[in-house]
Amino acid sequence: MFVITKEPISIEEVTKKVVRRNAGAVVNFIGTVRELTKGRRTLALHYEAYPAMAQKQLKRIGDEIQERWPEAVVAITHRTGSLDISDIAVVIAVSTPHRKDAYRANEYAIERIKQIVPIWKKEKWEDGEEWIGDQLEKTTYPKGQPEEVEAP
Amino acid sequence: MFVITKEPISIEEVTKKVVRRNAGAVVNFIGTVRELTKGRRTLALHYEAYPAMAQKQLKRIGDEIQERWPEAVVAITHRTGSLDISDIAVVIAVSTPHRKDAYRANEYAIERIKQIVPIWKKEKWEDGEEWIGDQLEKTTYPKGQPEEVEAP
Amino acid sequence: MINVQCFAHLRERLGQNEITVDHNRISVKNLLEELAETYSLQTDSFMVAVNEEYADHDDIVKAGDTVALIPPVSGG
Amino acid sequence: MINVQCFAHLRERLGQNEITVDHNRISVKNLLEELAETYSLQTDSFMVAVNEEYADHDDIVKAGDTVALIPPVSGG
Repeated sequence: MFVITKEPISIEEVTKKVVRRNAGAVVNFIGTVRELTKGRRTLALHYEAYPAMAQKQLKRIGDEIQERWPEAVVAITHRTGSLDISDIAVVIAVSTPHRKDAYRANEYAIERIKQIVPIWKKEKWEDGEEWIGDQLEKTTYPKGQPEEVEAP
Repeated sequence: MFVITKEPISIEEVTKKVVRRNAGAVVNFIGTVRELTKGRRTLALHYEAYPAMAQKQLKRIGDEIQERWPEAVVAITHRTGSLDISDIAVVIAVSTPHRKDAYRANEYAIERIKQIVPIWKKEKWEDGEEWIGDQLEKTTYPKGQPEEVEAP
Repeated sequence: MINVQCFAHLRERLGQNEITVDHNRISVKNLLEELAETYSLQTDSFMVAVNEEYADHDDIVKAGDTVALIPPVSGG
Repeated sequence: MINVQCFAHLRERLGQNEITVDHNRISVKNLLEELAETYSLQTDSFMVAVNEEYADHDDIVKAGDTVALIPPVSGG
Protein backbone atom coordinates (compact mmCIF):
# COMPACT_ATOMS: atom_id res chain seq x y z
CA MET A 1 0.00 0.00 0.00
CA PHE A 2 3.03 2.28 0.48
CA VAL A 3 5.40 2.45 -2.43
CA ILE A 4 8.48 4.39 -3.55
CA THR A 5 9.02 3.86 -7.27
CA LYS A 6 11.03 5.15 -10.22
CA GLU A 7 8.22 4.31 -12.64
CA PRO A 8 5.30 6.55 -13.69
CA ILE A 9 2.38 6.25 -11.27
CA SER A 10 -1.03 4.95 -12.37
CA ILE A 11 -3.81 6.80 -10.55
CA GLU A 12 -6.23 3.92 -11.21
CA GLU A 13 -3.89 1.38 -9.67
CA VAL A 14 -3.37 3.34 -6.47
CA THR A 15 -7.12 4.01 -6.27
CA LYS A 16 -8.03 0.34 -6.74
CA LYS A 17 -6.02 -0.57 -3.66
CA VAL A 18 -8.40 1.35 -1.39
CA VAL A 19 -11.82 0.66 -2.94
CA ARG A 20 -13.96 -1.30 -0.48
CA ARG A 21 -17.51 -2.65 -0.72
CA ASN A 22 -18.55 -0.59 2.29
CA ALA A 23 -16.67 2.59 1.50
CA GLY A 24 -18.56 4.86 -0.88
CA ALA A 25 -15.99 7.64 -1.05
CA VAL A 26 -12.44 7.75 -2.35
CA VAL A 27 -10.41 10.96 -2.34
CA ASN A 28 -7.17 11.16 -4.32
CA PHE A 29 -4.44 13.71 -4.04
CA ILE A 30 -2.24 13.90 -7.12
CA GLY A 31 0.86 16.06 -6.88
CA THR A 32 2.22 17.13 -10.26
CA VAL A 33 5.38 19.04 -11.17
CA ARG A 34 4.55 22.72 -11.46
CA GLU A 35 6.28 24.95 -13.96
CA LEU A 36 6.33 28.18 -11.94
CA THR A 37 7.45 28.36 -8.33
CA LYS A 38 7.65 31.84 -6.85
CA GLY A 39 7.78 33.27 -10.36
CA ARG A 40 10.76 31.15 -11.38
CA ARG A 41 10.44 28.79 -14.34
CA THR A 42 11.22 25.18 -13.50
CA LEU A 43 12.50 23.04 -16.38
CA ALA A 44 12.49 19.72 -14.55
CA LEU A 45 12.65 18.18 -11.11
CA HIS A 46 14.68 15.43 -9.60
CA TYR A 47 13.46 13.54 -6.54
CA GLU A 48 15.86 11.56 -4.38
CA ALA A 49 14.67 9.30 -1.57
CA TYR A 50 16.08 7.26 1.26
CA PRO A 51 13.85 4.47 -0.07
CA ALA A 52 13.65 1.99 2.82
CA MET A 53 12.99 4.71 5.36
CA ALA A 54 10.62 6.64 3.07
CA GLN A 55 8.52 3.50 2.66
CA LYS A 56 8.49 3.02 6.43
CA GLN A 57 7.44 6.63 7.04
CA LEU A 58 4.62 6.35 4.50
CA LYS A 59 3.43 3.29 6.40
CA ARG A 60 3.63 5.30 9.63
CA ILE A 61 1.39 7.97 8.08
CA GLY A 62 -1.07 5.21 7.20
CA ASP A 63 -1.01 4.04 10.81
CA GLU A 64 -1.57 7.58 12.10
CA ILE A 65 -4.56 7.92 9.81
CA GLN A 66 -6.07 4.64 10.98
CA GLU A 67 -5.79 5.83 14.57
CA ARG A 68 -7.64 9.04 13.75
CA TRP A 69 -10.08 7.63 11.16
CA PRO A 70 -10.39 3.92 11.99
CA GLU A 71 -12.46 3.09 8.89
CA ALA A 72 -10.05 4.76 6.46
CA VAL A 73 -7.98 2.71 4.00
CA VAL A 74 -4.88 4.48 2.65
CA ALA A 75 -2.47 3.87 -0.23
CA ILE A 76 0.40 6.16 -1.17
CA THR A 77 2.86 5.95 -4.07
CA HIS A 78 5.71 8.46 -4.45
CA ARG A 79 7.90 8.59 -7.52
CA THR A 80 11.63 9.36 -7.53
CA GLY A 81 14.10 10.22 -10.27
CA SER A 82 13.79 12.88 -12.99
CA LEU A 83 10.34 14.28 -13.71
CA ASP A 84 9.09 16.75 -16.31
CA ILE A 85 6.50 19.48 -15.91
CA SER A 86 3.03 17.98 -15.20
CA ASP A 87 4.43 14.54 -14.37
CA ILE A 88 2.89 12.92 -11.32
CA ALA A 89 5.19 12.90 -8.28
CA VAL A 90 2.80 11.45 -5.70
CA VAL A 91 -0.64 9.85 -5.50
CA ILE A 92 -2.49 9.47 -2.20
CA ALA A 93 -5.76 7.50 -2.19
CA VAL A 94 -8.02 7.30 0.86
CA SER A 95 -11.35 5.50 1.07
CA THR A 96 -13.87 5.92 3.87
CA PRO A 97 -17.54 5.14 4.34
CA HIS A 98 -18.29 8.89 4.64
CA ARG A 99 -16.77 11.37 2.29
CA LYS A 100 -15.81 14.13 4.74
CA ASP A 101 -13.40 11.75 6.44
CA ALA A 102 -11.78 10.91 3.11
CA TYR A 103 -11.01 14.57 2.41
CA ARG A 104 -9.67 15.19 5.92
CA ALA A 105 -7.56 12.03 6.09
CA ASN A 106 -6.13 12.64 2.63
CA GLU A 107 -5.11 16.20 3.50
CA TYR A 108 -3.54 14.91 6.69
CA ALA A 109 -1.46 12.49 4.61
CA ILE A 110 0.03 15.10 2.28
CA GLU A 111 0.86 17.43 5.18
CA ARG A 112 2.66 14.60 6.95
CA ILE A 113 4.51 13.53 3.81
CA LYS A 114 5.95 17.01 3.56
CA GLN A 115 7.09 16.76 7.18
CA ILE A 116 8.49 13.30 7.76
CA VAL A 117 9.12 11.31 4.57
CA PRO A 118 12.81 11.38 3.58
CA ILE A 119 12.46 12.53 -0.02
CA TRP A 120 14.23 15.56 -1.45
CA LYS A 121 13.47 17.62 -4.52
CA LYS A 122 16.00 19.35 -6.72
CA GLU A 123 14.64 22.05 -8.99
CA LYS A 124 16.37 22.77 -12.28
CA TRP A 125 15.99 26.19 -13.84
CA GLU A 126 17.53 27.76 -16.96
CA ASP A 127 20.22 29.38 -14.82
CA GLY A 128 20.95 26.71 -12.25
CA GLU A 129 19.57 24.13 -9.86
CA GLU A 130 18.96 23.78 -6.15
CA TRP A 131 17.91 21.20 -3.61
CA ILE A 132 14.66 22.37 -2.03
CA GLY A 133 14.50 22.13 1.71
CA ASP A 134 18.02 23.24 2.55
CA GLN A 135 17.02 26.89 2.45
CA LEU A 136 14.43 26.37 5.21
CA GLU A 137 15.53 28.03 8.40
CA LYS A 138 13.48 25.93 10.74
CA THR A 139 13.85 22.65 12.50
CA THR A 140 11.58 20.03 11.00
CA TYR A 141 11.85 17.39 13.69
CA PRO A 142 8.45 15.75 13.52
CA LYS A 143 6.06 15.75 16.40
CA GLY A 144 2.31 15.67 16.81
CA GLN A 145 -0.08 17.43 14.46
CA PRO A 146 0.95 18.72 11.07
CA GLU A 147 1.57 22.44 10.82
CA GLU A 148 -0.13 24.48 8.15
CA VAL A 149 2.47 24.53 5.40
CA GLU A 150 1.82 25.91 1.94
CA ALA A 151 2.60 23.67 -1.03
CA PRO A 152 6.01 24.57 -2.46
CA MET B 1 -15.44 19.02 -18.86
CA PHE B 2 -18.94 18.12 -17.61
CA VAL B 3 -20.26 14.79 -18.75
CA ILE B 4 -23.21 12.47 -18.11
CA THR B 5 -22.43 9.02 -19.50
CA LYS B 6 -23.68 5.46 -19.48
CA GLU B 7 -20.13 4.10 -19.85
CA PRO B 8 -17.67 3.21 -17.06
CA ILE B 9 -15.67 6.25 -15.96
CA SER B 10 -11.88 6.42 -16.33
CA ILE B 11 -10.33 8.27 -13.41
CA GLU B 12 -7.20 9.02 -15.45
CA GLU B 13 -9.22 10.59 -18.25
CA VAL B 14 -11.16 12.90 -15.97
CA THR B 15 -7.93 13.83 -14.15
CA LYS B 16 -6.06 14.62 -17.38
CA LYS B 17 -8.65 17.24 -18.26
CA VAL B 18 -7.63 19.41 -15.30
CA VAL B 19 -3.83 18.97 -15.18
CA ARG B 20 -2.15 22.34 -15.88
CA ARG B 21 1.51 23.33 -16.07
CA ASN B 22 1.02 25.82 -13.27
CA ALA B 23 -1.22 23.77 -11.02
CA GLY B 24 0.70 21.37 -8.79
CA ALA B 25 -2.28 19.85 -7.02
CA VAL B 26 -5.16 17.74 -8.26
CA VAL B 27 -7.81 16.38 -5.89
CA ASN B 28 -10.24 13.71 -7.11
CA PHE B 29 -13.45 12.60 -5.52
CA ILE B 30 -14.57 9.15 -6.62
CA GLY B 31 -18.01 8.05 -5.54
CA THR B 32 -18.48 4.28 -5.60
CA VAL B 33 -21.55 2.14 -4.98
CA ARG B 34 -21.59 1.09 -1.35
CA GLU B 35 -22.97 -2.25 -0.27
CA LEU B 36 -24.41 -1.26 3.10
CA THR B 37 -26.59 1.80 3.59
CA LYS B 38 -28.07 2.20 7.04
CA GLY B 39 -27.47 -1.50 7.66
CA ARG B 40 -29.38 -2.61 4.58
CA ARG B 41 -27.59 -4.65 1.93
CA THR B 42 -27.70 -3.08 -1.51
CA LEU B 43 -27.48 -5.50 -4.45
CA ALA B 44 -27.21 -2.89 -7.19
CA LEU B 45 -28.05 0.67 -8.01
CA HIS B 46 -29.72 2.35 -10.93
CA TYR B 47 -29.08 6.00 -11.71
CA GLU B 48 -31.47 7.96 -13.90
CA ALA B 49 -30.70 11.49 -15.10
CA TYR B 50 -32.38 14.32 -16.90
CA PRO B 51 -29.25 14.39 -19.04
CA ALA B 52 -29.33 17.80 -20.74
CA MET B 53 -30.19 19.59 -17.52
CA ALA B 54 -27.77 17.52 -15.43
CA GLN B 55 -24.95 18.49 -17.76
CA LYS B 56 -25.98 22.15 -17.49
CA GLN B 57 -26.07 21.99 -13.69
CA LEU B 58 -22.62 20.37 -13.55
CA LYS B 59 -21.38 23.28 -15.67
CA ARG B 60 -23.04 25.67 -13.24
CA ILE B 61 -21.16 24.06 -10.35
CA GLY B 62 -17.96 24.57 -12.33
CA ASP B 63 -18.85 28.25 -12.75
CA GLU B 64 -19.60 28.62 -9.03
CA ILE B 65 -16.20 27.11 -8.22
CA GLN B 66 -14.39 29.47 -10.57
CA GLU B 67 -16.07 32.42 -8.87
CA ARG B 68 -14.86 31.23 -5.46
CA TRP B 69 -11.48 29.78 -6.53
CA PRO B 70 -10.57 31.65 -9.73
CA GLU B 71 -7.51 29.48 -10.45
CA ALA B 72 -9.36 26.18 -10.10
CA VAL B 73 -10.02 23.95 -13.11
CA VAL B 74 -12.88 21.46 -12.69
CA ALA B 75 -14.04 18.35 -14.56
CA ILE B 76 -16.95 16.15 -13.50
CA THR B 77 -18.27 12.92 -15.01
CA HIS B 78 -21.37 11.19 -13.63
CA ARG B 79 -22.47 7.77 -14.78
CA THR B 80 -26.08 6.65 -15.22
CA GLY B 81 -27.72 3.27 -15.72
CA SER B 82 -27.23 0.12 -13.66
CA LEU B 83 -24.17 -0.11 -11.42
CA ASP B 84 -22.82 -2.90 -9.24
CA ILE B 85 -21.21 -2.65 -5.81
CA SER B 86 -17.89 -0.75 -6.00
CA ASP B 87 -18.61 0.61 -9.49
CA ILE B 88 -17.73 4.28 -9.92
CA ALA B 89 -20.78 6.56 -10.07
CA VAL B 90 -19.04 9.93 -10.18
CA VAL B 91 -15.54 11.38 -10.56
CA ILE B 92 -14.78 15.00 -9.71
CA ALA B 93 -11.30 16.34 -10.53
CA VAL B 94 -10.11 19.78 -9.43
CA SER B 95 -6.69 21.27 -10.04
CA THR B 96 -5.34 24.37 -8.33
CA PRO B 97 -1.90 25.92 -7.84
CA HIS B 98 -2.21 25.38 -4.06
CA ARG B 99 -3.49 22.14 -2.66
CA LYS B 100 -5.80 23.42 0.06
CA ASP B 101 -7.96 25.08 -2.56
CA ALA B 102 -8.22 21.81 -4.49
CA TYR B 103 -9.61 19.98 -1.44
CA ARG B 104 -12.07 22.76 -0.62
CA ALA B 105 -13.29 23.25 -4.17
CA ASN B 106 -13.69 19.52 -4.71
CA GLU B 107 -15.75 19.11 -1.56
CA TYR B 108 -17.88 22.07 -2.62
CA ALA B 109 -18.56 20.28 -5.91
CA ILE B 110 -19.84 17.03 -4.39
CA GLU B 111 -22.07 18.91 -1.93
CA ARG B 112 -23.59 20.89 -4.79
CA ILE B 113 -24.05 17.80 -6.97
CA LYS B 114 -26.15 16.28 -4.21
CA GLN B 115 -28.26 19.44 -4.12
CA ILE B 116 -28.89 20.59 -7.66
CA VAL B 117 -27.99 18.01 -10.30
CA PRO B 118 -31.11 16.17 -11.59
CA ILE B 119 -29.94 12.60 -11.09
CA TRP B 120 -31.86 10.01 -9.10
CA LYS B 121 -30.72 6.79 -7.54
CA LYS B 122 -32.78 3.64 -7.15
CA GLU B 123 -31.47 1.13 -4.64
CA LYS B 124 -32.20 -2.56 -5.13
CA TRP B 125 -32.22 -4.86 -2.14
CA GLU B 126 -33.05 -8.52 -1.76
CA ASP B 127 -36.58 -7.63 -0.67
CA GLY B 128 -37.38 -4.70 -2.90
CA GLU B 129 -36.25 -1.44 -4.40
CA GLU B 130 -36.75 2.25 -3.82
CA TRP B 131 -35.95 5.59 -5.42
CA ILE B 132 -33.75 7.52 -3.01
CA GLY B 133 -34.69 11.11 -2.46
CA ASP B 134 -38.45 10.73 -2.40
CA GLN B 135 -38.40 9.91 1.30
CA LEU B 136 -36.75 13.23 2.14
CA GLU B 137 -39.16 15.47 3.96
CA LYS B 138 -37.48 18.73 3.12
CA THR B 139 -37.60 21.17 0.26
CA THR B 140 -34.41 21.02 -1.77
CA TYR B 141 -34.89 24.16 -3.82
CA PRO B 142 -31.30 25.26 -4.34
CA LYS B 143 -29.99 28.57 -3.11
CA GLY B 144 -26.69 29.88 -1.85
CA GLN B 145 -24.18 27.79 0.07
CA PRO B 146 -24.36 24.03 0.31
CA GLU B 147 -25.72 22.64 3.53
CA GLU B 148 -23.78 20.04 5.47
CA VAL B 149 -25.32 16.83 4.21
CA GLU B 150 -23.94 13.39 5.04
CA ALA B 151 -23.25 11.02 2.20
CA PRO B 152 -26.18 8.65 1.67
CA MET C 1 -50.54 23.08 -24.19
CA ILE C 2 -47.46 22.63 -22.06
CA ASN C 3 -45.63 19.29 -21.82
CA VAL C 4 -44.00 18.50 -18.50
CA GLN C 5 -41.26 15.85 -18.32
CA CYS C 6 -41.21 13.42 -15.39
CA PHE C 7 -38.34 11.37 -13.96
CA ALA C 8 -37.50 8.62 -11.50
CA HIS C 9 -40.23 7.59 -9.06
CA LEU C 10 -42.53 10.25 -10.45
CA ARG C 11 -42.22 8.77 -13.94
CA GLU C 12 -42.84 5.27 -12.55
CA ARG C 13 -45.78 6.36 -10.43
CA LEU C 14 -47.48 8.21 -13.30
CA GLY C 15 -46.55 5.47 -15.76
CA GLN C 16 -45.44 8.05 -18.33
CA ASN C 17 -42.44 10.26 -19.21
CA GLU C 18 -44.49 13.35 -19.79
CA ILE C 19 -47.75 14.91 -18.72
CA THR C 20 -49.62 17.66 -20.52
CA VAL C 21 -51.40 20.64 -19.00
CA ASP C 22 -53.99 22.64 -20.92
CA HIS C 23 -52.45 26.12 -20.62
CA ASN C 24 -50.43 28.42 -22.83
CA ARG C 25 -49.14 30.53 -19.91
CA ILE C 26 -49.09 29.57 -16.26
CA SER C 27 -46.98 30.49 -13.23
CA VAL C 28 -44.75 27.80 -11.76
CA LYS C 29 -46.73 28.02 -8.53
CA ASN C 30 -50.05 27.44 -10.27
CA LEU C 31 -48.58 24.68 -12.40
CA LEU C 32 -47.42 22.83 -9.27
CA GLU C 33 -50.81 23.29 -7.64
CA GLU C 34 -52.62 21.99 -10.69
CA LEU C 35 -50.37 18.94 -10.99
CA ALA C 36 -50.72 18.25 -7.27
CA GLU C 37 -54.49 18.24 -7.62
CA THR C 38 -54.81 16.41 -10.93
CA TYR C 39 -52.37 13.63 -10.08
CA SER C 40 -52.67 13.57 -6.26
CA LEU C 41 -49.00 14.45 -5.89
CA GLN C 42 -47.17 15.89 -2.90
CA THR C 43 -45.29 18.59 -4.82
CA ASP C 44 -43.92 20.54 -1.82
CA SER C 45 -40.43 19.19 -2.32
CA PHE C 46 -40.49 19.35 -6.13
CA MET C 47 -38.67 21.89 -8.22
CA VAL C 48 -39.69 22.95 -11.68
CA ALA C 49 -37.12 23.31 -14.41
CA VAL C 50 -37.83 25.58 -17.37
CA ASN C 51 -35.46 25.24 -20.29
CA GLU C 52 -33.11 23.21 -18.08
CA GLU C 53 -32.76 25.84 -15.35
CA TYR C 54 -34.51 25.88 -11.99
CA ALA C 55 -37.47 28.26 -11.99
CA ASP C 56 -38.89 30.39 -9.19
CA HIS C 57 -42.53 30.06 -8.14
CA ASP C 58 -43.31 33.41 -9.77
CA ASP C 59 -41.79 32.54 -13.13
CA ILE C 60 -44.16 32.06 -16.05
CA VAL C 61 -44.13 28.88 -18.09
CA LYS C 62 -45.18 29.26 -21.71
CA ALA C 63 -46.15 26.79 -24.42
CA GLY C 64 -42.96 25.82 -26.24
CA ASP C 65 -40.82 25.91 -23.08
CA THR C 66 -39.02 22.74 -22.06
CA VAL C 67 -40.55 21.99 -18.68
CA ALA C 68 -39.71 19.29 -16.15
CA LEU C 69 -40.77 18.30 -12.66
CA ILE C 70 -37.71 17.67 -10.51
CA PRO C 71 -38.23 15.57 -7.39
CA PRO C 72 -35.49 15.73 -4.74
CA VAL C 73 -32.26 14.58 -6.38
CA SER C 74 -30.00 11.76 -5.15
CA GLY C 75 -27.00 11.69 -7.45
CA GLY C 76 -23.34 11.80 -6.48
CA MET D 1 32.96 2.64 13.65
CA ILE D 2 29.56 3.97 12.68
CA ASN D 3 28.62 4.63 9.07
CA VAL D 4 26.25 7.53 8.44
CA GLN D 5 24.32 7.72 5.15
CA CYS D 6 23.95 11.09 3.43
CA PHE D 7 21.36 12.28 0.91
CA ALA D 8 20.50 15.12 -1.45
CA HIS D 9 22.49 18.35 -1.09
CA LEU D 10 24.40 16.88 1.84
CA ARG D 11 25.57 13.97 -0.31
CA GLU D 12 26.54 16.37 -3.10
CA ARG D 13 28.30 18.77 -0.78
CA LEU D 14 30.32 16.03 0.92
CA GLY D 15 30.90 14.27 -2.37
CA GLN D 16 30.06 10.89 -0.81
CA ASN D 17 27.07 8.71 0.15
CA GLU D 18 28.38 7.83 3.54
CA ILE D 19 30.66 9.23 6.22
CA THR D 20 32.28 7.29 9.01
CA VAL D 21 32.70 8.33 12.64
CA ASP D 22 35.18 6.66 14.90
CA HIS D 23 32.85 5.60 17.75
CA ASN D 24 31.12 2.43 18.83
CA ARG D 25 28.53 4.25 20.97
CA ILE D 26 27.57 7.90 20.75
CA SER D 27 24.46 9.92 21.52
CA VAL D 28 22.59 11.47 18.60
CA LYS D 29 23.34 14.90 20.04
CA ASN D 30 27.07 14.26 20.19
CA LEU D 31 27.07 12.68 16.76
CA LEU D 32 25.47 15.79 15.27
CA GLU D 33 27.97 18.04 17.05
CA GLU D 34 30.91 16.01 15.83
CA LEU D 35 29.64 15.99 12.22
CA ALA D 36 28.98 19.73 12.39
CA GLU D 37 32.55 20.35 13.46
CA THR D 38 34.34 17.84 11.24
CA TYR D 39 32.48 18.79 8.06
CA SER D 40 31.59 22.42 8.81
CA LEU D 41 27.89 21.60 8.58
CA GLN D 42 24.91 23.54 9.92
CA THR D 43 23.14 20.54 11.51
CA ASP D 44 20.48 22.49 13.47
CA SER D 45 17.76 21.51 11.03
CA PHE D 46 18.97 17.94 10.50
CA MET D 47 17.33 14.86 11.88
CA VAL D 48 19.10 11.59 12.55
CA ALA D 49 17.51 8.31 11.56
CA VAL D 50 18.52 5.13 13.33
CA ASN D 51 17.35 1.92 11.73
CA GLU D 52 14.97 3.95 9.53
CA GLU D 53 13.18 5.69 12.39
CA TYR D 54 13.72 9.24 13.61
CA ALA D 55 15.86 9.32 16.75
CA ASP D 56 15.79 11.72 19.70
CA HIS D 57 18.87 13.68 20.70
CA ASP D 58 19.29 11.47 23.78
CA ASP D 59 19.17 8.20 21.85
CA ILE D 60 22.38 6.19 21.59
CA VAL D 61 23.76 5.13 18.23
CA LYS D 62 25.75 1.92 18.21
CA ALA D 63 28.10 0.33 15.71
CA GLY D 64 25.99 -1.90 13.49
CA ASP D 65 23.00 0.47 13.51
CA THR D 66 21.79 1.82 10.18
CA VAL D 67 22.29 5.55 10.60
CA ALA D 68 21.39 8.42 8.29
CA LEU D 69 21.51 12.20 8.38
CA ILE D 70 18.18 13.61 7.23
CA PRO D 71 18.19 17.21 6.02
CA PRO D 72 14.81 18.98 5.81
CA VAL D 73 12.63 16.98 3.43
CA SER D 74 10.86 18.33 0.36
CA GLY D 75 8.84 15.45 -1.10
CA GLY D 76 5.14 15.43 -1.90
